[in-house]
Amino acid sequence: MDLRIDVAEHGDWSVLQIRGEIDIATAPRLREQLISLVNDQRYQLVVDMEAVEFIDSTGLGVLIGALKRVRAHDGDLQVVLTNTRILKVFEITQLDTIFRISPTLDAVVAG
Amino acid sequence: MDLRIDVAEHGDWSVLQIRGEIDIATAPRLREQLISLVNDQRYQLVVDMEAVEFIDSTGLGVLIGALKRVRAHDGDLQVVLTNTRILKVFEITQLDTIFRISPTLDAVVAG
Amino acid sequence: MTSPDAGVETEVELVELDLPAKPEVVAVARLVVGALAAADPMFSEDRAADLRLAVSEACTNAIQAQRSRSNGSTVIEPINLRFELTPGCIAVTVEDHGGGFDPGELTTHPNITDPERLHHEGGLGIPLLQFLTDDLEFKATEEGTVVAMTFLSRADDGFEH
Amino acid sequence: MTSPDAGVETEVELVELDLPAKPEVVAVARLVVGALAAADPMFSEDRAADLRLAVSEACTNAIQAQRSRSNGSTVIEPINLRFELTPGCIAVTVEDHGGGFDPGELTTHPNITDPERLHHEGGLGIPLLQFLTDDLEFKATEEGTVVAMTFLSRADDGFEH
Ligand SMILES: Nc1ncnc2c1ncn2[C@@H]1O[C@H](COP(=O)(O)OP(=O)(O)O)[C@@H](O)[C@H]1O
Ligand SMILES: Nc1ncnc2c1ncn2[C@@H]1O[C@H](COP(=O)(O)OP(=O)(O)O)[C@@H](O)[C@H]1O
Repeated sequence: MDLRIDVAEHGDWSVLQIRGEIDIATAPRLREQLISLVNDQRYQLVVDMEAVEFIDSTGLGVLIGALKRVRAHDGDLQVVLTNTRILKVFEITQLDTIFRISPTLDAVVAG
Repeated sequence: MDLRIDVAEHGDWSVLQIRGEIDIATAPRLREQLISLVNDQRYQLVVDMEAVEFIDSTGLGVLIGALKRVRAHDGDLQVVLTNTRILKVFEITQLDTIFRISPTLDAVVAG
Repeated sequence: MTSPDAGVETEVELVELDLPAKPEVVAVARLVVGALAAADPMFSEDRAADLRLAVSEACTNAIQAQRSRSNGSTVIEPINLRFELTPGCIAVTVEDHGGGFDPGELTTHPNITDPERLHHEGGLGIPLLQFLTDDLEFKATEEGTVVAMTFLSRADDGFEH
Repeated sequence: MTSPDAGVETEVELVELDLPAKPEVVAVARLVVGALAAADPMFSEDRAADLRLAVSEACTNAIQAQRSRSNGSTVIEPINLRFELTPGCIAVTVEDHGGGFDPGELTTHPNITDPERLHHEGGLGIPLLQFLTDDLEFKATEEGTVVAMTFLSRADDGFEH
């Protein structure tokens, strides 16, 4: 039932490491965190989902909203993810076509 | 909901390594396993509970029954256990006074 | 959910769960359906994950409907979940008193690859339900909606229907 | 179970769970009460483990009573669990239709250190319930028993009362 979010800077990128479950109960905290980064003019975001155990459409909606916000500033939001069960949720919803998903943080930072 | 039981021989001792939860659903399997060892004339038993995640009075009852059986043949049943939550169940029921509980299998085998 | 000494219980097993319409309980609903699926050896862990996701979506919609409807009122009615268990099949209903909706009249969002789609954070739940279930029905009640979902255990990972 | 935007819900939160009287469902009951306790930040993980254990004991007794009573019959009634949640306090009732018993007339087993005690595998459940709960009541109903248990979140590990 817990969601933990840690933010770190990697070069130009702000990396959100997320642990736990993203659903209607916890998504508001993720949304606030993402909005506050955009308000701090951080427009290059990486959401590291390697430690995410569950996400549903409420969580996906938060990611879509954040992508819209950073794109408005010519930024980007990329996802680090290898867990096949979570990847499947991106695939069913075809969000794997609008988010760039990488297997490691290094792969994102290296471009 | 799973219970896994592995049996190995360590010198004079038959060691049951138990993984999972011991309750009314799974205790019958543990009881059968213990009875079958006694039927095979294995009267020196160690129940390794390091990987047990839950036990309630149904599980404790099975251990009491097995202790009775091996004692009838001058045998013994000892427990390997360090998990404080499981230890607490032995303490509340005072079963820590009738079972010898050791922190490691080596401590049991060494006597 | 089969026990070696059963035999008498050939009928459907029924589990019912009433939860307050609060975001925090969706995790409880997921846990329950996950445990029920895990108890049926015909359901794989991947298929159990499908059930957790679908139940999460249905409960989220039920809670949102109920909370938005009861705006201002002090009493929020519970949501009711029913699980009917037969080997290889789990039927779940999620009932709310949230006023109902017409599933035929849903806003169609732009295609996912259309940049316009980014303006809509919602609308992913029902498509997910359609994908994850073997049968999906929305039934209007006097007070709200019953979402009836049927899940078959599938050998495959759910991508092939 | 408190949500930032709650406020309207000052009354008790109620969760209800009906389960078939089968050994396999006790794990589901444990999961639910564990999740409910985990959702109240006042309950420690150790105290949540107390609730899981107590609910397991109460459900085991309910299922045993119901199954032994329904011997031969084809329909086994469900058992009903209710959880009343207020911050720092969880009240749980487990109701069965197992015919009831007189808690004042329980067999007293020999003391645990008495070698005779080994002849009895049972009788540990109710003492555990007494230890783990802050209040425990057995209420006879027409058909069976309601076990009402109250759990307070405690700072300590439960050994000090
Ligand atoms: N149980 C329900 N009660 C009332 N309206 C519902 C219910 N379920 C779905 N809806 C309506 O259908 C719409 C689409 O649902 P969904 O695809 O899950 O996306 P989202 O909930 O993110 O909007 C919702 O916005 C809501 O208007
Ligand atoms: N819900 C119940 N319905 C009928 N009898 C019960 C119930 N709960 C407890 N009992 C009776 O009380 C006895 C003692 O219970 P308990 O201390 O849990 O030990 P055990 O269940 O191992 O015998 C049981 O054997 C049973 O006869």
